[in-house]
Order: sequence, then C-alpha cells, then structure tokens
Amino acid sequence: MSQSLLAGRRWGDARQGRPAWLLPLVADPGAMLAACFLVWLVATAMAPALFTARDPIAIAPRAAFLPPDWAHPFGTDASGRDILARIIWGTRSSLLIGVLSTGLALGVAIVIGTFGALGGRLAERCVARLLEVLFSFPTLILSLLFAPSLGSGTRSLVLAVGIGSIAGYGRLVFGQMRSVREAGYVEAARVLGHPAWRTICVQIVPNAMRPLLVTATMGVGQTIVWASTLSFLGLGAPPPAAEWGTMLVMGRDYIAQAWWLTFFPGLFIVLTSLSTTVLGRALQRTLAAGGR
Amino acid sequence: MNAGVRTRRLASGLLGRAAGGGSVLFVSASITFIALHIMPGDPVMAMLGGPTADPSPAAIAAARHEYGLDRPLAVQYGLYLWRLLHGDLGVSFSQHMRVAAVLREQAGPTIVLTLSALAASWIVALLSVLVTTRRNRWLDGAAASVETVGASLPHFWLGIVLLWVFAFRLQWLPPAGNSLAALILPTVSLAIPLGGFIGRVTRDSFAAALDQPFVLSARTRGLSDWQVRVLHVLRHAVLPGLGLSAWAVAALLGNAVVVETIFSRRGIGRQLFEAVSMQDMPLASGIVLFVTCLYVIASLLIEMLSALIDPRLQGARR
Amino acid sequence: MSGQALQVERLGVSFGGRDGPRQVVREVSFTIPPGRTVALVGGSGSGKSVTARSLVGLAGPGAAVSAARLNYGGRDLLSLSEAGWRAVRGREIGFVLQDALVSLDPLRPVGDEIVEAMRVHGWGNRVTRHQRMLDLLARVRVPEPELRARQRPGELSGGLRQRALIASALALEPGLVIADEPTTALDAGVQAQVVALLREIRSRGTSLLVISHDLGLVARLADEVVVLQDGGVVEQGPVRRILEQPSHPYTRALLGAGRRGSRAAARAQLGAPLLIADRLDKRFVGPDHQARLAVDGVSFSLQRGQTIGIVGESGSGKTTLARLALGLEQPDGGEVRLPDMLWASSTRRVPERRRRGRRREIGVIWQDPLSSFDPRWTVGRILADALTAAGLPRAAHEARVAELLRQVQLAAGLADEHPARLSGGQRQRVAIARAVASRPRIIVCDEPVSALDAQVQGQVLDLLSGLQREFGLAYLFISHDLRVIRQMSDEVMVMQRGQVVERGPTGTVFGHPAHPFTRQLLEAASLL
Amino acid sequence: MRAEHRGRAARLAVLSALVAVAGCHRPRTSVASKGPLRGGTLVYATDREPICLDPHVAGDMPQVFVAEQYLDRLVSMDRDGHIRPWLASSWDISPDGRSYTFHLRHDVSFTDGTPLTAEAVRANLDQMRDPHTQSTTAGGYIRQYVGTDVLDAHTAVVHLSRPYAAFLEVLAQGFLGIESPRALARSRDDNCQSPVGSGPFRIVRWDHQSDIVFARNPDYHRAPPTARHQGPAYLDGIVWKFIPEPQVRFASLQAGELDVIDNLPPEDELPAAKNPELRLLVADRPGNPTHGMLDTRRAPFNDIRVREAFVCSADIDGALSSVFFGRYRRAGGPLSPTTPFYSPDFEHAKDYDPLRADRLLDEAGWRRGPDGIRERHGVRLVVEIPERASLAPADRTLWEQVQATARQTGFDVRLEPMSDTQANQRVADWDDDVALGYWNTNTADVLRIVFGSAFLGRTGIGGHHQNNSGFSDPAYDRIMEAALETRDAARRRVLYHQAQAIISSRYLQITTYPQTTRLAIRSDVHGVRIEPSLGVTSLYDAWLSR
Repeated sequence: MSQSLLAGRRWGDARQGRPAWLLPLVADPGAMLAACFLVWLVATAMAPALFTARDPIAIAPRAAFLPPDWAHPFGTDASGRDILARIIWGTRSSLLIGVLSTGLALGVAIVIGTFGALGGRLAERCVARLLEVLFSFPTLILSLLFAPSLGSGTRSLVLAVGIGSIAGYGRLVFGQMRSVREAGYVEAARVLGHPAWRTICVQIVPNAMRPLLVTATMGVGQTIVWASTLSFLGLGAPPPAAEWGTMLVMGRDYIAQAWWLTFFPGLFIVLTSLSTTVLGRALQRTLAAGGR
Repeated sequence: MNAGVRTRRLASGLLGRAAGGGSVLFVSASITFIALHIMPGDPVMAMLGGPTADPSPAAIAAARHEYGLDRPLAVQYGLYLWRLLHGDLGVSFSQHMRVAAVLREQAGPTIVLTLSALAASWIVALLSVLVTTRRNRWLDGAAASVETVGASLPHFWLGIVLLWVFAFRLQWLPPAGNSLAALILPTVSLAIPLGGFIGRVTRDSFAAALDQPFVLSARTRGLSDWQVRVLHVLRHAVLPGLGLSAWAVAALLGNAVVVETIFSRRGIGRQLFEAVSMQDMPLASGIVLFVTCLYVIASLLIEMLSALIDPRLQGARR
Repeated sequence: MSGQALQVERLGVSFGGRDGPRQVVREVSFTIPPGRTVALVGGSGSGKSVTARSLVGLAGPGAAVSAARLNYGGRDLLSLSEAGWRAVRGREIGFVLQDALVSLDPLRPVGDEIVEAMRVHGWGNRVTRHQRMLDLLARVRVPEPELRARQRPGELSGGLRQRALIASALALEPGLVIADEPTTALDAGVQAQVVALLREIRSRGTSLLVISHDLGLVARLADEVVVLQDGGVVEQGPVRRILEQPSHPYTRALLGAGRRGSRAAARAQLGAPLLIADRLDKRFVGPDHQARLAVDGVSFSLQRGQTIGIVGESGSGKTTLARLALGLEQPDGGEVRLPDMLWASSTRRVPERRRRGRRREIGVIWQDPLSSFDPRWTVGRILADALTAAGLPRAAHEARVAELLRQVQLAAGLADEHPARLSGGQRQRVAIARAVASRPRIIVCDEPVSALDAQVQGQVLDLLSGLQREFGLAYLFISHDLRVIRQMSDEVMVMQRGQVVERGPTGTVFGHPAHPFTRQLLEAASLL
Repeated sequence: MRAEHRGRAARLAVLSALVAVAGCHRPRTSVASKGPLRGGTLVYATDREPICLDPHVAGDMPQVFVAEQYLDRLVSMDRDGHIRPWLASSWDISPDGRSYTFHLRHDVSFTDGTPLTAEAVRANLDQMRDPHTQSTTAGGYIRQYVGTDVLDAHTAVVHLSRPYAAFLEVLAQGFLGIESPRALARSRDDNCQSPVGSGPFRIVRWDHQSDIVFARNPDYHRAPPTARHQGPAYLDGIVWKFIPEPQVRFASLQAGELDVIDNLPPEDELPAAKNPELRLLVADRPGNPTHGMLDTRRAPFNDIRVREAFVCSADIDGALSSVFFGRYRRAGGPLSPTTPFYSPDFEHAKDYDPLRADRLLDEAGWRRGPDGIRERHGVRLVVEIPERASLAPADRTLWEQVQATARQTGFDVRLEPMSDTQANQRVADWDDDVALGYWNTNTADVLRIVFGSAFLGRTGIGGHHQNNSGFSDPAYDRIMEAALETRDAARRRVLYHQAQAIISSRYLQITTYPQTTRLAIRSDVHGVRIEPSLGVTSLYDAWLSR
C-alpha cells in the first residue's frame, strides 16, 4: 500500500516534470489562467519594451482622446498617449507597490506577532490590544489622516498601504503564532529535548508563516486595489510616470466623454487582484490538502 | 449554569467590552491628534483663507488663541483628551459649527449608506450561497467565481463605472442627490465587493457545515435539502461572515470617504476628507471618534447577535 | 409499532471519481425480519456505513446505488423519488449516527431536533409535538426532560445526548432503526447504558440494524451478523455461530482483536525505579472559575522493563498525569524524580534547561500522532530531528533512520513520505520510532491505539511489547480501554476524578476488583 | 484693488466688473417677448460649499456667490467700471481723500425687520476689521479703515488712515455686503449659519453638504442700476445645491434635475453646446491669467536665458487644443484681454519655439546629457513644480504636456503632487521653480501686486508673499506707483503698457489661458445675469418659462 502510494507519486512527478506543489495548479484551470496572467505581468514589469513599441510618456496633443481602435487598442488619453502602452509601462510600479507594501506590512506584522506570541504574557496582552485597536481603525481613514504628511509618490504609497495593512497581517501572524505555539509538534520538540530558541526558529515561525503565503499572495492584489484608492486621495505617483491608480484617477473626470481612460487601467487592477486571489485560493487548497 | 452566574458573566463581559471600547477610542483619538499635528502646513492659514489671503497678524493671533493653538503641544493634547472625556468634541475650525452639530447633521446619510450596503451585501451573499452551494458543480463554481470577481473590484472604480453606465449613459438612476433612488448606486458600489467577500467566506463555511454529521442526521429525519440548508446549515455558515461584519462596518465607513465623494453625497466621509485637507483638527478627530464609536457599537451588537445564533460563544470570551 | 421486513439483495454502491467509478460496496445481501436485529461488522473502510446510508437513500453525493432488490415492507425503495425517500426517512426508518455531539445540531436545543423530526412529517401540532418530545426523552431515560430539552448537545453528557439522538430517531416510531456505531465515542459505562436502551427498543418489536466494529456490542444486541471486508460480505449468519465458530480469517482477526489475553507474568524480575512520582497534585480552573484537582495525590514508581497501566474514563486525569510525568506541567503538589535528579517539583521549580539534557531518556507516544508531526516534514526529517535532539551526529542519521523504520516494521521508502499521506497505523509506528530514537528508558504512551482499528491496534501493541522486550523499556501506559490495559500492563492504576481508586498487579485488579468503580468499568466492558 | 486667492479658489474665482460675454447665446426672443413670468423655484448647482454664509468671515469665492442673492452693498459697479448708488443714495469724498460721507436710503430694512441706519454701516465695517471675525478678504480690503462717525440715522462718515482711491470699488464687492446689525450681534459662528441681509432673497435653510434654500424677499424694491428690472425677484425661491463632482453636476443638469450649473468643465462644453436644451454663458475674467510663475530667486531660473528657453519650450497651444478641446483661448501676455489697459502687443512674445529654446540653453552653457536632459557643471536642468491636490485634472494634464515638450528641449520637469497646504508652504519658502496660480481682479494694478517688490515679504505669521517670481526692480515699482496716483486714463495706459512690456521681456511666467466663468443653463431659464463687480451669478432677474 505504502509502496504503491509512493510509486504513484514518483510517477506523477516524472510525468509532469514539475515539483509536486505545482500539481494542483495544473489541475485547476482557473488557477492556471491566473498564474499565466501574473507571469505575463511580471514579464511586462521586467521588460515593458518587449510588449509595446509605443512611448508611454511622449505626448501627441493632436491625437488626444482617440477611442479604442486597431492602432490604439485601449485608446489614447488627454495628452494623446497610448493607454495600452501606459498600462504596460505602469505594470512595474503597480506591481512594485503591491509587493513592497505587502512585504513591509508582513515584515512589521511578523515582528509584532512574534513578539506578542512568544514574548511572555504581558507582551501578549499588549499586542492583542494594540492589534485590536489598529484593526478597528478603518484603513482608509488611517491612510487619509497620514496622506498629507507622507506626501505623494510611490514611496509614500508603499508606506501608506503598508502601514494600513499591518493590522490585518498582524492579527493573522499573531493568531498563527499562538496556535502553532500550542501545536502538538512543538510540544513533541520539547519532549525530545530541543531548546526553545531552536523550536521557535525551526518550527514555530516557519509553520506560522505557511498560511501567510496564501494571504500575502492575495494581499498583493488587494494592495494594488488599495493603492488605486489612495491615488484618489492624492497619494498617486507623480506625472508623467504611468501608474494604474493614477491613470484611473486622472481619467475619472473624462468618464462621460472618454470611458477608456478609466476603464482599462481599472480593468487591469481588477484582473491583477482577481488573479492573486484565485492563485492564493489554489495555494490554500494545496496547503490544506497536506504536504506541499 | 444558574442565572446568577450567567448574569455575572454577562456583566463582566460587558465591562470588558466597555474597557476595550474605551481603549480603542483613546488610541484613535491619539492617532488623529498626532496625524493632524505632524501634517505640513499651518491650520490657521488654512482657516484664514489660504496662500494669498492677507490676514493681519492680529487676526492670526486671535484665531490661534481662540482654538488654543498657541499652547504647548502637550497641553493641547491634555486639554483635548480632557474635553473628550467630558463629551466635548469642540468647535470645528472650518465649519464654524460645534462638531457635535456637524455630526448630527452629516452622520445620518453615512449611517444609512453603511447599513444599506451591509444589508445589501449580506442579502446578495446569502442568496448566492443558499441557492448555489453544492447544488450543482457548474452553478457552484460559477457563483463562487462571481463572488471572487466581486470581491476583487475596487469600490472606487466600480462606483465610477456604475455612475457612467447607469447615470450618464442609460440615465436610469440619478447621478447625485439624497433621494432613495440616489442611494442605489453608492450602495451597490459598496455592496458588491463586500458581498463578494462575505459570500466567499460564507460559501466556505456553508460547505464545511454541509459536511457535518448533523446534516446527515437531519436528512435521516426526512428533511429536504432546502430545509436542511435553511434550518440547520445557514445558522452555522453565517457565523464567520458575521464575525467579519464589525470589521466590514468600519471598512464601509472608511470607504464612504471615497464613495460619498464620487457620488457627491453628503455624509461624514466627505466631511472628513474636507476636514483633513483643512487641517480641521476638532472636526477630523470628532468624525474619527464617531466612526470608531460606531465600530465599537457594531462589534458589540454583532457579538450579541453571534451569541444569539451560537450560544456556545457566550461563555467562550474571557 | 408495525414491524416490516427489510430485504437487501446484491446491493452495490460506487462513487464516481476522477479515475473512474470506485466500487465501495458490492454484492451485499441480507434481510431484517420484523423485530429482529442484524449487525454489520467490519473494520474502517469495509463499507458498512455506506451500506447503512444507502438504505435511506443517503449514500452520498455522486454515489451510484444498485441492487437486485431493496425492499422495505414490500415497497421498492430504489424506485423512490427524493420526496418519496423523505417520507420514508424518520417515519419508517430511523437512523442513529455515532457521536451525538456532532450528529445533533450543536446550535439547537435537543428538544427542537426531536420536534423537528415530527414536524417535517406533519405529525401533530405544536402542543402535542412538545408533549411527545418530552415523552420520548423520558422513554429513553433522560432525567428531567423539560430541562434537558432546552439544552444544547454541548451542555449534555455523552450518554444523555446519545439518548436524545436516539429519541429523535424514534420520534415517529419507525419500524426499523439503523444505528451506526451508536456507542463508539462513549465511555464504557455509558456504552452499557446505551446498549441497554437499544435492547429495550428491540424488545418492543422494532427492527434494528446495528453497524459496529465492536463485537462485544454485537454479541449483546444482534440476532444475525454480516461481516464486511472491503465492501463485500465475507461471512454472515446467526450471531452465535459467527462469534463462536468464525469460518473466515478476517472474522477471526476481528474477534482476535477483541479477545486479547492478559499479560500473563510477562516479567519475572523488575529493575530499579526509573521514575518516581510522589503525591502529585495538579489544579485547574474550570470555565466556572472553580478550581478543581485534575490529579489528586497520585504516586507511583516505574521500574525498568515495567508497564504501569493507567485506566479511567475521560476527564479522570490520566492525560494530566502523563504530562506531569513528562515534565510538561508544573505540579501544584508533590514531585517527580528520576533516580539521580529532581524532575519536577511543586516546591522547587526545576528549570527546563536542566531537564532538557535528560529529556532523551523519556519518550512519548500521543493518541494523535499526526498533530505531533511538523506538517512540513517527511518521516525521515521527523526522525532525524529526534536524532539531532538526542545528540547523534548528522552523518549517522541516515543509517539510524533506516534502522528505526525497520524496528517499527515500516518500509525504508517511507522516509520520504509526509505523515499526512500515511495510514493511522503507519503514523503511530512513526511516532514509536521517534520515541525510541533517542534510546529512552521510559516511554509515556497516552492512548496510543485508541484511534486505530481493532486489527491495527493489535499490531501496534505487539510492536510495543516487542520493543519493550528488546530494550527493556518501561511504559507508563494510558488507556480508557480495559482490554488494552489488561494486555499491556504489569500493574494497573484505576483513576476516577483525579484520584487513584484502585491499584495493584493486573491480574488482581482484573480478577478481583475491590473498588465499585473498577467493577463498573469491567462490567461495562463485559470483562466480568 | 485687492486680489483674490488663487489657491483654494481653483475653479471658482472672481469675475471682473468688465465682463466680456463671449460665446453667450441670447435667450430665444420668442419666449422672452412674452415677458418674464413670476414664480417657480430655480435649482442651481455649484461645486464648492461656503464654510460660512457671512462673506465677512474668511472670504472665499463661494461665499460671494451666495451673498449676491441675499445681500446688498453700499454702492454698485456697472459694466463700465463706474460706481453707482445702491444702499447709499449718494456720497461725498473729503478733499484729502480720507473721509467718505455716505447718505443712506431711508426706505430700506433687512429681512429681519431691522431698518438700515448709519449705525448698521458702522457695525458692518467694524465687524470686518475685528480680528475675531477672521476676515481675510473684506478685512484685508479695508486695512485703511479707522472708524465710522454716525452723523444722523442715515448719514455715516467713514474715516481712512490714508487716501485709498479704490475704496468705493471695494465696497461694491460682495465681500463687503451690508448685513443686519441685529444678526451680526450674535456670535460669529451663529451668524455664519443664518446671516440676514436686505437682498432680493433671504436664506431659509442651510443643509450642510446638500443645499441652501432661498425664498424671495417680497419687499425688495431697490435693485442696483445694473439690474434689468425693479421690485421683487421673479423667482419664488432658489435651491442652491452643492455637487462637487463636475461630471455628476453636468449629468444632473442634462437629466433635468438642475436648472443652472457653474464651473462647467472644458470636457463637457462640446456636449453642452450640442445639447439644444442647454445654453452656455461663458465670460473671461480680467487679471493676471492662469500661469506658472518662475522663481527667479534660485537656479536655474535666475538666468533670464533659461527662463526664456523654458517659456519657448512649452507648447501651450497644443495643450489647449487637446485638454481643453480648443474651447479655451490662449493668454500670452501678463494681463487677460478683458483687463483695463490690456495691450495685445505681448500676446505672441511667448509662443512655442523649441529651436530658440535650444539655442538659448546652449548659450547659457547647458549641454545635453546622455538621457537628453541638459547639464551644466554636473548639475541637471531640473525644474520643480509643486502641484497642489485641488488642481483641476485638465490643468494637471496641461502641465504634463508642458513637462513633455520641455523635456524635448532638455528640461527635467518634475511635477510634484502634494497637499494644498504643503504646496503653499513650498512656494512661501521659495522652495520651488514654478508656482502655479492665477490672479483675478478688475484692475491692471494686479501687476503691482504680482510683480512689485513691496509684495516680496511675507505677510503675517507663516504667511505668504504675493510676488512669487522674486522679481524686484525699482524702476518698475515707480511706474506702478505713478499709475495709482494719476486719474488720467491716457497716462495710465502709457504706464501700464510700459509695465506689461517689462514683465513680458523678463520671462517671469508662462501664461496659459484667461480665467473664465462658465455657466450651463437650461433653455427654459432666462435672465441669469453675471454681476459686474466680482462677476458672480445673480438670479435676481432670472425667471422660468415652464
């Protein structure tokens, strides 16, 4: 029984030529599609010039507000710039904002959560209360309050979105840490005679991080959505940089005459957020199914 | 469990909640104070008419004195907390009104919008989950996908697109105003993302509850699929979504800033946006505190509701 | 109560899957004449539950049920529509699932569940239904029915809620009651009460189909037995013949698992004490803010090669005692000593740092091994981790892991496997391998076989005995299962509410129980 | 003449006394011939809500628009800039120009029943000067005010500390409307909510963030000479709505929910012009046009060649044709065309000329770097432009296009979005290269405020300098002073021409387009008028043909 199981798995690996964790992706067409889109996005972010020949910054006032056609599939904006080109060139900063702010929030959350869960009873109570308060504070209001102090630009967006997301991740890390702390295998390690620090490093932290992988994947998409909202509050990237949120905000006043200015950048934000969600859920199912 | 113990536990629970709510309020008051004081620019100049206004030094000094801005920061902070403790939210710099009066006037529309969005998202989520979960592979998958897409939509973008389609193009609904019809678009643009999110959470818990033995047990008693869903499973399935609803209320109130602006609706969200840009400290902190208060109340109500649905939760809290 | 016959002929159930249909039940035939009791027995995965569920049309989503004949009271069940099935369920065929804690809706008062059974079939009105519900609860011997009806499953004891569940199945006096593992999750004493209740139901003319892996239960209830293995019938016939003259080896194995002998004078001489517990107390504060003693003045001395069995119902303090012995809990009274070191004491706090170096001497095997494995790790990594803790150099790990796997009779290839993919028995072997990896002298076994099928239980217990002989291990062996305790222990301690109510050599305790509680336990397990 | 704010009044600013009605379609004569109809409620929508309805407090444009409907002033100003009577039937000016004696009408009372007296004039002027009022506009206009003597019930003598030729013009502005002294006696904040005047309408209710409701003042019988009729207003009332989103405002107008909207955004003009149910009322405003002021106090714009190069490198016409759909005209000189003493001679001094820009920069020693940006001594040619949050999207796009065209010449233009207060601070600290703004007023004296060396210093604590270019030239200052002292129009024309020539030749700003007032009106609304002194909407003559 065990032998055949083992053999089956080996055979599966050989057939797919992929690590086992990729299998569920292959089995789920939605997740596959999402993964492909994200891969394309990352490629676009790295080498935008490969995907469009048009200049995202050079203006052509006489070609302003052209509706979508074959030459400009997504139309042109108020300065006659090709919207598709701007979306493609904007991928980098939008993805960067998503990844960096998620990373920032996650980093701080891990520090706070670990400290709270493993730093003794007092630390635990303080962190629990702090996270509760932060969580109850509407993120958008928090960002709104600090937006004028942060100023505009990508760095500020990352900071604002990152700070706003700390509470959510913090709660997750904290909860995970506390549940992992009580897990059977942590006790088992103690019975085996492993020192506490080793158990924290080798077992508690890595195991607590596992669900974070899922949340962080989904989080990248959410933060891009979030950043677009902050662009609306005046935190967007400075011109002429192409950044999805800023494009969306700038197009808003022309919605009645030139819907494509707002619609397409928004669509890309939605697709990105959707893809990370779908991928995150696929990952979640993989993890829940046990093994990696 | 005798009645005395229950009452005592309830009382201590309420006391704990009140203390928790108090600390939430204290921290949010402090955050607002700090945020508005580290902001670049001078509130007095914002108050007296911007960059090219020509207020006399006497006018500036009078304004500073009137709002206590000439005192040391620590004293301002202390006075601010002291007044809050006495329920005094102060006078708005920019509105020339008591903050309490501004809130009385503006809070209603925001609360109506928040509640209608919350209700709409729950209705949509529950309908979708009840009707489709595990009914049919295709239907289940399709509904789950719709929920996922809904949850990924930025309410900001959604609002603009809805406005464009239904108010500008089709002209089915008014683009602005405070009528009932004008409530529909803002509600929908808030409710679709939230409804998708609640739907997703509830679908998972609904499916998990369907796998519980008591469902099989109920079926062996002769209950139909629909009866099992409504009478047994639903109750279990709403709990995780309900737990998130307090957070959702806070998020909705925050998102009202954007939605009220897009739809030119009156409300404390838009007022907050203006208060922050005017550096109107009393008004901004009044609104933030009010929102926090609403959150505290909402979480208390939701906790009570959860305990009503699942009495086991009553004893679970410290 | 109109008894009607259930006729099952060549029943087959298969589930559609990605790899084509999977046959889980095949060619099962039996008949339940009115007022008779048939038992379906078999290990887990034998198809007995699916068989039972397909009799009420609830084999599960995606199940394909076929039968040459599936009649109840002369009516063809297979041709029923969903509405037709609903009319049968609860009204004509009652169904009792195992573990009422989850089989009754945990959010609703149990009374509502019973009333619901009547309401969906349109029986009576609000008042009469309520009255009947109270009558039913009284009939299944639930004391204070008015009060209990308003309580939720979580507020009732295991026995009471199982009765309530049975009451809900009896609500409309069905002619046939199917009971799927009706006693599995219950303590021995409660098991006996539930069995008595089922016998009473039977005595009133209701037909019973009992599904169980417990042949003791079957012996006391059934008229006829159907033995299932891998979805097929291997043997069936009158209960007496099957139990006394089993013809199929599988039946014999099942019977053997239930008929373990005692550990007859296994050990002549015992070594010096390895672990001494001295008047241990441990307090816990309950949900009602009342402190109570989970362990109350327990002492023992565990010697080399010895097994001390600790038996008692759930909540009697067995596990807490094990944790005290492991030094995972700080005692509130008394102390635990190793021969040359104070291990844990209520008066002098022993720092974990000091214990750490000696932890390798005491291993542990938990009831649920899976949760004690890091979910990210393979079997090999888990064992290597234990070897690291024991101070074995990395270079020697591979060989030692292979040796350990061999010792617990697992294939060497399993080292690359994640425990989540293993069967329960295999996991427990991995846990044993980890426990012995550091070559301990003592192993604390906390319900090590309770989660396992009877057959596998025997194999694991044999493995433990073998390792004990080989390495001279001492076991502190905790179980609620008296048969297991009798098989494994040299000495037995019976615990009730934190206290040891009786102790002594296994033979004495089992042969001549002094304390009424011990007698009650033995009776319930039909070992008296 | 006092200037208006540019910062917060991004879209809604002052209109001059000399309104040039450009592109204004006259109401259809067939309807108008039937004569104005009485009755009905007009629904008006604007973008910004006043923070206080009393225009004395603070003093922002939305306040004047509201004040126009319910307040009268002491004097009025006609289209030609002449001061005419209103609440004061006549006045005398002392020979030293420091005392003004106003003879008030005897038949006026406020809508709360209080009669208009000399005491009321004193109460109003005193309140504007009181620091506690926080009056920055009205109070700022009458800095020279010393006090008022009440000679009798209807004769007030106003004393000034020094001659102030613009005093009457200032009094004609809505910021200095005369309010009921009884209402003024309440607290400032109470008066903000429900001020009382003697105008054609009275304020019934103010629903914050929603609307103000006005009702006709039935006793009104003292319209200014600029009005087209006498007696009470035709309308029963006005609902004055606040709809900040331009698209929403326009859509609501199209849907028939509104009768008049102001601040029609450029992108909606074409659809509005095509819609037979709508009329446009567009008027240029005088003053210093919308511009980017170059900071000459620091590199690179301390070099006139770089300034000229920057001005030549910006393709403003291209931007106006795309972002503004060609509906906005170019303003090339330092004065808007509708300003008195405006000279067209400087319209084309700043046209797009990239070749000239290249040559100038080469001369100035700025060489192109590898990425096309010019450098000198290792310093890149960077131009920092703080962009405040309230800047309209069209203006943003316009400057993005300037950024793009200037880049081709080798400028690294950095548009830095930030909050309004932060942008103001940057400009106040001279920590910028280009300050965006405009300055609306009805006199060429604006050039003294915007470029005079007297306006370089900061006003108040943490205040602002009105001269954002840092330009300082004693000869120029003398010309401007001389223009203020003389009453001879021909002399003034010569002096102001010299001033425009100097400013234009120094390349101190990139001017883009003149500020405009843009109303869209439903075709069944008639008689909507733009008041001449500050150029705000007046609904006194308005009537509905439905």
